Amino acid sequence: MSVLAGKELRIVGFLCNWCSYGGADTAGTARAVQPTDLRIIRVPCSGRVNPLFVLKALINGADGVLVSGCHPRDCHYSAGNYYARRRLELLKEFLPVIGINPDRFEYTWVSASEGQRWKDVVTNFTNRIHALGPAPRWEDVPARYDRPEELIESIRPLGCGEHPALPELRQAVKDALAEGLEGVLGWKKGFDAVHAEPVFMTTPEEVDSLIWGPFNVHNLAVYLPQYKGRKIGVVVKGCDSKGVVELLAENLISREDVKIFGMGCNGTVSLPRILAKLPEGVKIESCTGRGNKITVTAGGQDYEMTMAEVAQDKCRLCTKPNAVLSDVFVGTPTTEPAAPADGRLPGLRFLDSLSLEERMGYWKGQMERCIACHACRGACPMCVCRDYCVSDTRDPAWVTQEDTVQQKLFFQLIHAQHLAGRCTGCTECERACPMDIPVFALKQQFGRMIQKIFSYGAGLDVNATPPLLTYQVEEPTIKEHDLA
Amino acid sequence: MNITRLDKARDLKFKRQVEEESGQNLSTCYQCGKCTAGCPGAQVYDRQVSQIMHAVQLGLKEEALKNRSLWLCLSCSTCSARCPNNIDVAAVMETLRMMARREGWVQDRPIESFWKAFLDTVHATGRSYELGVMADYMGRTLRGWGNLEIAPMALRKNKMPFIPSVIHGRKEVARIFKRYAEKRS
Amino acid sequence: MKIGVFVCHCGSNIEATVDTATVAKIALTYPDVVFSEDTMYTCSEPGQENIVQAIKKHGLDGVVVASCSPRMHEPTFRRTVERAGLNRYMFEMANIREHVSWIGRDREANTNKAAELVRLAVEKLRRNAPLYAKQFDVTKRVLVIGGGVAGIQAALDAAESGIGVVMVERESTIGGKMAKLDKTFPTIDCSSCVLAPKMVDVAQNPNITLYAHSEVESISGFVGNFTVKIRKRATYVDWDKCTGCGTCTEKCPTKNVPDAFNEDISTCRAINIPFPQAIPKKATINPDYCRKIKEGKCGVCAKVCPTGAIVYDMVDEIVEEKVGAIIAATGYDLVDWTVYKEYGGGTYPDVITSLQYERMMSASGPTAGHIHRPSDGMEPKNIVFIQCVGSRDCSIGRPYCSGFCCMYTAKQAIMTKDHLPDAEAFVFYMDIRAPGKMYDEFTRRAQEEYGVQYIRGRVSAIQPTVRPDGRVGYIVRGADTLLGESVEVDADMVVLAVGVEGSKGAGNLAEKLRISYDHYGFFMESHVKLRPVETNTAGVYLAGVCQGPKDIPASVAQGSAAAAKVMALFSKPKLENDPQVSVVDIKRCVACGKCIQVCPYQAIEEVEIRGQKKAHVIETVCQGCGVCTATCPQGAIQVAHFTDNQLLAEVNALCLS
Amino acid sequence: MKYAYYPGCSGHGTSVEYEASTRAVCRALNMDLVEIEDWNCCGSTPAHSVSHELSAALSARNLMQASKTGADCVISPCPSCSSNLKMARYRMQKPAFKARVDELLDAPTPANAEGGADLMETCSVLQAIVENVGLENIASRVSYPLEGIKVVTYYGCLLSRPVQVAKFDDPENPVSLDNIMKALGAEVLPFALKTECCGAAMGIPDVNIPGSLSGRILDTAKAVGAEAVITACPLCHMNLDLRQRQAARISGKPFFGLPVFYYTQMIALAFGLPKDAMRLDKLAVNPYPLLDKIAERRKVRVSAELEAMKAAGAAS
Repeated sequence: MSVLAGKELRIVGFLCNWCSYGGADTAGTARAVQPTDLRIIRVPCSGRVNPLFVLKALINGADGVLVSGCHPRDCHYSAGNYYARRRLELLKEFLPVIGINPDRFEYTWVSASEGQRWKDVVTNFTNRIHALGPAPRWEDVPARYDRPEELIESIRPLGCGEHPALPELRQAVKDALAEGLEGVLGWKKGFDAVHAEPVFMTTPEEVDSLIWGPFNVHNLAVYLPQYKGRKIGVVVKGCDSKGVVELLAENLISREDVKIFGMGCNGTVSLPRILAKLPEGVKIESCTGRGNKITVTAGGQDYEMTMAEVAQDKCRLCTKPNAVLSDVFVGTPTTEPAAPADGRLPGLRFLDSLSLEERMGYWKGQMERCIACHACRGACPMCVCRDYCVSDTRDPAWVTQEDTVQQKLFFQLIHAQHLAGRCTGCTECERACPMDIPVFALKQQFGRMIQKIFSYGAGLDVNATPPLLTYQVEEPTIKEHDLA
Repeated sequence: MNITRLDKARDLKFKRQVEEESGQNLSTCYQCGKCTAGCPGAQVYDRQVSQIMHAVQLGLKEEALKNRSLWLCLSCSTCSARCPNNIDVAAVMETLRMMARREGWVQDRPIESFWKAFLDTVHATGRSYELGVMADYMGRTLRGWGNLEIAPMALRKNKMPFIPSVIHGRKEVARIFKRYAEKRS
Repeated sequence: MKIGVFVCHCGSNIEATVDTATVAKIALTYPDVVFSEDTMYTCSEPGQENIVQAIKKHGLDGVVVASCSPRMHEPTFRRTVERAGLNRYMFEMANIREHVSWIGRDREANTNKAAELVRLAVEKLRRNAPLYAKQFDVTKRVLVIGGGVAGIQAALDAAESGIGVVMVERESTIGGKMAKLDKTFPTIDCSSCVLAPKMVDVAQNPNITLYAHSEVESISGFVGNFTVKIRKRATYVDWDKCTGCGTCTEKCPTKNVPDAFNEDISTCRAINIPFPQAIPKKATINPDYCRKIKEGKCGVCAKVCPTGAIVYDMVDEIVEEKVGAIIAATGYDLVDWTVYKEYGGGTYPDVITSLQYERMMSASGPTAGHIHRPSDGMEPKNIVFIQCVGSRDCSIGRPYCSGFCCMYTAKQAIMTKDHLPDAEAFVFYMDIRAPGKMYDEFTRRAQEEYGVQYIRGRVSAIQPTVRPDGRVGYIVRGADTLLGESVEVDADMVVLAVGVEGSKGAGNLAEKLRISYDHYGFFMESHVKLRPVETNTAGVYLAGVCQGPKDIPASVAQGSAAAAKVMALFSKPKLENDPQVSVVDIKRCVACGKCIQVCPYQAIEEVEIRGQKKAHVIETVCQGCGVCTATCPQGAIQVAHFTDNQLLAEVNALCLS
Repeated sequence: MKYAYYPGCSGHGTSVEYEASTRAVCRALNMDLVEIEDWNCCGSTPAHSVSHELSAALSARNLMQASKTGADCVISPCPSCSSNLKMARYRMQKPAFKARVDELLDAPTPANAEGGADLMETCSVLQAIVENVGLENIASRVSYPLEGIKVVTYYGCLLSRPVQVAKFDDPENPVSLDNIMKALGAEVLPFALKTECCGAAMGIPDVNIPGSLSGRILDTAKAVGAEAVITACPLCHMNLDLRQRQAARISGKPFFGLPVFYYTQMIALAFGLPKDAMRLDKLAVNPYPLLDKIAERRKVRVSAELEAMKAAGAAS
């Protein structure tokens, strides 16, 4: 719908019915003259405002979005605004990663009696948006197709080769099956030497096919929710175990149903990086590993490569190589390195180096390539909606089937937003992407902001409450955004 | 007695200027008089501090600025400490005094002269020097004789040295005064 | 769907800056809109009739009215569409008055904006669904919290109509602040003569269960079905046996107990009955002072009690009551005036509060109605009254007027003249606020008939000094702003009209009741003008000063009003909920429990449906805030009338060009 | 702890006894005072009455000089000087004000992250003693307690006001001096005029102003039974002590004869510091009768204690 050309910008407001909507009424009753740009959507509570509404408006061309609710302590529903404060603060911190100026979004508190304050809020926010000018349109931003190429240095020694404790692990799994476990999730050799595949082991013979090493890339936690209520086991690397912990914390699986087998991990490989070193289409015959070197024999020839060249990015910065929670831990644990000074993976590092508009162009370029296969979703252990993902339904209809950059990016935003405070950083979304789109950067942006605001990391403690599902009456780390 | 035509006489720009310079919101004054009640200078004021506040509220510039009270204010801040509306009344008084001086409406020459004498001493020596200030002040105004009452005691107790102390950096201090004078003119 | 749009002129309120005819014309281009017109006063009788006729004539199944705020007239128009046979939720409003015509001056921009707001309403309405309320049973009993005059009135009125009343009073007697007063304005009739009979009625009414010396421990449930846990604090006296004879209080050897009923101007015994007309007239032991309880020695009261009622090892008891409605009537406390260091901050013995002065003047008070100043018992000659101590003072965070101090100060000044005809009464005031029947006349009488000296100005400081005769005097330094001079009075005694705030613990109780309260401890009414007795929690009502400063007549009126609200609530055989509540789509729900975790009302529970765990909304508890909807990743729980799709439609209407 | 010390001009004139006793007491309390090199007058009331910028510039020079001492904090015995130095720092937090002041100075003041001036903090010596040294330290050093002499403490206007700048004690009922005097063994009487203005420097143009205001303070002090007035301000001291006869005359009262001490003199007395640490000779109202009274009471107390000890010894 058209905005009054040249005069107004598109500003959307979400106002709590009880306080701010009333405050706007009070301002009106007092004939407090205000800029006319703002269009108000009435909601029962600021806690009703799903941050995705704000993202939807901004992605679809709003120049500014304002959320206003009851002052802290004055919530009509006693606590809705406390949840809103956390979610909206996080959202504001998230926005720059997709190239949206965080000043285009604001949230504040106005009570029903504060007509003057409402007038000031509207006036100041509208002036702010006018000073920023119209938001850049996706159509107008030049798409970029460059991408992070950087190979980050590992903070720990990476290795490959047969794990000395593998027989012990197999025995432990066999014992567990004998004791009545229905089956245990693990990996076995796939169609060639460098591809592993998940296996649900139910017999001792199947257990003998269990492998452990740099090709065990899959996060098997993804399969656990579908076995809910059945007694099974799962073999995990450190990163996988965080997914298990988070599933447990969220009550999506139960502790008594799942037995966790862990072993120290020395890093896993990025298959595209291996394949890039081989001639295209060549058949891989075998693969051996020793120390930090991998030798791939393909088309009758040996190709030697180091883990430093082919390891996955996440393994290079991994600080949890051992399962954070396990029932059976076999072998010596891998030494845990101290947290790196910079935990950003190349995707986020690259984005951080771009200007806001360049970031928009970057996502435009990436999303043009997206084929909307949703493999990222399928690989994510925390995507538990399964067949009921909100992006596939008519009710609610968050995305249409239109093949546009905005719709595809919005799917990614839904995924990232749903993972805020839950994502354990396994980067399976990115590994699973057939188009090699660095979608993990969106989740990592949420992750670092959650760390910044709430000092919280997901997947470490079964008893932790994710920060978006709770609140504090006083939030020492959230500054009041006073627009009045 | 003149009748003030409020519709004409009100100078709201003046009120805004006072608010801006003093950093205080004068509209919050509801004339309770607590400032006047506690003011140690009230008995010698020709216009009470609450009345001056009200004059500013009304935008009556002359009423607010042409009075001795501004010069008699002791800057003790009792008014500010007790104001129920958190107005720093003393800061408003100080602002008004400066505005009055800019307008050339100094209403108490003796006090103004004392300040001048004091600052001249500081200007010249870098420090203040009571005997010098007194002499200068009395010379300018031919007043202040009342202080002679205490002079013998002060002198007996050797509390007023005859030689001023002069600092090395007096030229630096003098330059502060010079720049200040230049900026004002 | 067929939608009709009605664009209101509201006289010239909207029409002056919005071209309503154009808005109506544009509205016709919106999807599903089959009828649109502008009308003069949509809310008027003919305006509403017009809507009813249009619904019938055009077969409309949804209506949008573009006029004032839905907070104003949404209920009105919902009834209108219901009259025409539509479900009341098939209606939306566009607020083009408060949010458009009254705040924008540019007619073109306003017209465009109004049309867009209509578009939003249409898009939302297209996704509305008829909603139906659920019925549930009501427990026809009411809990009254607080036994002051407001609570007493509410309890008596409710009991009179046959409703069972549970009254909880924190002190050991009901009566509240009014019981402490000597006389009342503007008639100067005796406070206890008016109140005592009502207190007796409470005790004697078979419909009223009184828990004195008790507090509300917790409240659960919802309108119609609250469960209240009441903590009966230990009195150390078996009240069933106690006859109130008073022998124990006579014989108790511990005499230095501050007498709270007398505002600490006197002392009482460790076992005490606050005053002769107390209801219930039962003794209570103060365990902080009782020697038997503290040190195990003494036991005199047990020896002298003729009925053997003393129980030194009594403990608190929790009782449970079921009620359908709650009236909060918790009254007030005085602002902590000791923050005024310039008035001595509580260290000057002869600077007292007005409530202490009431006790001093009361014939049943510690001085039997004789006015003697506390420090040396001297009969004061000059008495200064200072108004607005702790009221209208931003510097101590109490910006509001306490409402009734002007009146009682006038009364106390008059009474002073009555008690001590030779005394002089000086009243320092800022404004005399005496609106009310016979009120201003009353303050005039104080000045005209009794010669009370009123001085307009706040007092800056009270400075004690020692007079030549060795007695302490208090120099009250004030200003007479009318004279334009500072003035002083050498006073023998100073009475501070201390302002009021919500009673201590009000915030705590509000949390239990799930009602809002302000910075000053006053409970928030649902609407300042139109719903002054209701709160935002259904079934919880307010009476008396707990809602804001008010005097006795107003408190009594609100007590009756609260009782009337309860009667109206209980007049229906069953209650209906507001159907704007959350609904779970069980096939989408994965039972992750996030909604249960965030729900502010514990309105969501986990249930098992065909062997699978699912979330389930208790419709009567859910208040419809929608926090769960914003939390559920699957979109499996949707708050009716504000569903994701409805809000998305509004966002898309605005942002998709 | 090291302090940059700003004596203030009156220390060389009307309040030499304050200056001497302050230095002696600070030394006794292990406070390391480094006098600010070549300090200038803060401009006192005249400067800030004439121009905030001029006043701040004069103070800013001192504060910049102070930073050469290597101390963390400036202290001054004079409440008026402390207030001026504090106020300059407070006002210069605003970048615009800082810029205007910088224009008056030879070299601009250093800036902090927010663009305001990065200047050293100031507090009064009293504040430093109360907050950094502590009352227990003082009490533990007392060798000659003051034997319960009845005193009133008089703070004047500027020690705790304006509240937002002073950030010390209570503006209406300050107690820091009371606590010190109690620690020294004096009885502190309740006194409502603790922060009532004495008339400040208004005596120069019009002696009637401090005359009547100080007269009232002294009269009330006398009425409540005080044997002495304790103060912390040179100007207050001048009005109460040097002008005491004048004040009595102007307020129509007989001469009060109330000795007025600086609190530092009393500390020095109780600590048993040498005579030149007190300079009691500089006081206008004769303090010796009161000191004799203290000595008399001490004698009585000590001999009573001796007797008690003897009795106890005999008993055992």
